[in-house]
Amino acid sequence: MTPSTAFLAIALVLLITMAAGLVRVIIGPSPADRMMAAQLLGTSGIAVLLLLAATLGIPALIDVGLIFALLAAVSVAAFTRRRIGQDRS
Amino acid sequence: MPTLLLLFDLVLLATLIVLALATVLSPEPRRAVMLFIAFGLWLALVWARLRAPDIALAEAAIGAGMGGALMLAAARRAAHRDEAAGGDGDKRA
Amino acid sequence: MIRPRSLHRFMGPLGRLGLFSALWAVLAGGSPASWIIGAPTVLSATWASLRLHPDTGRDGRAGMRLLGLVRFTPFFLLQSIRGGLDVALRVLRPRVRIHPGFQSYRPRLGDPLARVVFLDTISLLPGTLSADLRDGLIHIHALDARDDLEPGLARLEAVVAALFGDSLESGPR
Amino acid sequence: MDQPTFGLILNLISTLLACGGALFFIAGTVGLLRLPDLYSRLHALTKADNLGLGLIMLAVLPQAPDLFFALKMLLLWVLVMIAGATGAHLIAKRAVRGDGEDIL
Repeated sequence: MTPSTAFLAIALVLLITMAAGLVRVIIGPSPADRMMAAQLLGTSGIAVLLLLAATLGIPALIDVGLIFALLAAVSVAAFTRRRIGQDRS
Repeated sequence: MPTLLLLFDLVLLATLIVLALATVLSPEPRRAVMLFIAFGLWLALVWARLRAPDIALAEAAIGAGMGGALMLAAARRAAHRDEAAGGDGDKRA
Repeated sequence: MIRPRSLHRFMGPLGRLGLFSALWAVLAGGSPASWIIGAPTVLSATWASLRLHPDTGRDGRAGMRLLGLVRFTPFFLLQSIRGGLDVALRVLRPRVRIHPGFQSYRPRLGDPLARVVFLDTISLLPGTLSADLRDGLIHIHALDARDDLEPGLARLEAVVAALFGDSLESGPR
Repeated sequence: MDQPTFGLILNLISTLLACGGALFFIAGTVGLLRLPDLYSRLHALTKADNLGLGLIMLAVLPQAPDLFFALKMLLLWVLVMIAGATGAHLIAKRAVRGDGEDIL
């Protein structure tokens, strides 16, 4: 078995894992749970992108992975931002 | 390998459609925004699979990232206004 | 008090410029043409970081130390592998074996940057998650709150202190 | 050791590492779905995922076309780790203080 076939199979497994993680986005219960699941999606997505980059032979896909990492950080920061004047710390 | 690739595409597409439906049909704005971010990530994966890293980049950065952050802020403000107006907040779900 | 001399200071303007340049080189893939955009970007990144975090460390104390990094990296990798295995084993057995709860710890690190690194690495240690830092007390969520977390945290704190050349004797703030 | 044998062993190691990475991702997702409260779920998220991504990255590393690509991958892992740990801390802090939970 060549590694690219194995990589594709593992990417498929990760995709199914991500789809299972989507259940947590949908059922919640709290918004923080949804945010967390979205973060998990980002991390697994980066892994899938890395595997695809190796399988399809497109190194540029890693730049998309960098954007995914940025996106996770920005959305978590936007999510946890407190209203001004609510908490002085 | 081709069979595996086909399976990969099928899972990718099926989940994309389910996500789109869940986003549109979600009654709660904040849940819809979360699902929209997830949808953007997923669509970026589809573009990556279609060998279009530049479009995947744009989709992830603008569609899911900036759009998602702005919509989060908007949903927060809308819910806040609802509450301030003495409405039932976003408990309509 | 005799302070350990920093081998490498990443906190001065020149150090930051070098760091951002290296970062750009890695991101752009080392093509010379990329520096047309890269040079202004690196310069403005240096300016922004000096503007946002002007503290270059009192007499260079906040500099990261190479020797500390050599000690920190393997420790960190080992702990992160242990953390992942620990949580995976807890989750994958038929009945989830956790007793979650909170504990608190008083950090002795004085340097703000070192504290941030400490908070982040706590989350990657097996069974612990830094939840809040308030009034100089870290609230830690533990997967098994019956364990005593104190020794592990103290060891981690010592390693982080060595990374920044910080002495733990300075006391809380 | 001749060239083909070396390549074969390298491929085997790559595959094993990737399988290990996938295992940790599965553990993270199972934790996310099974664990009872928010903080415990955060544990599963931060630890399992960072390790899983690290292993996958190590598996892909031998396929890297040049040194810059490998360095970029390492950088990506470090960034994800920092973002993950900080994000977990922020989410936990928000939950502990209970601010804004009703708004969003």
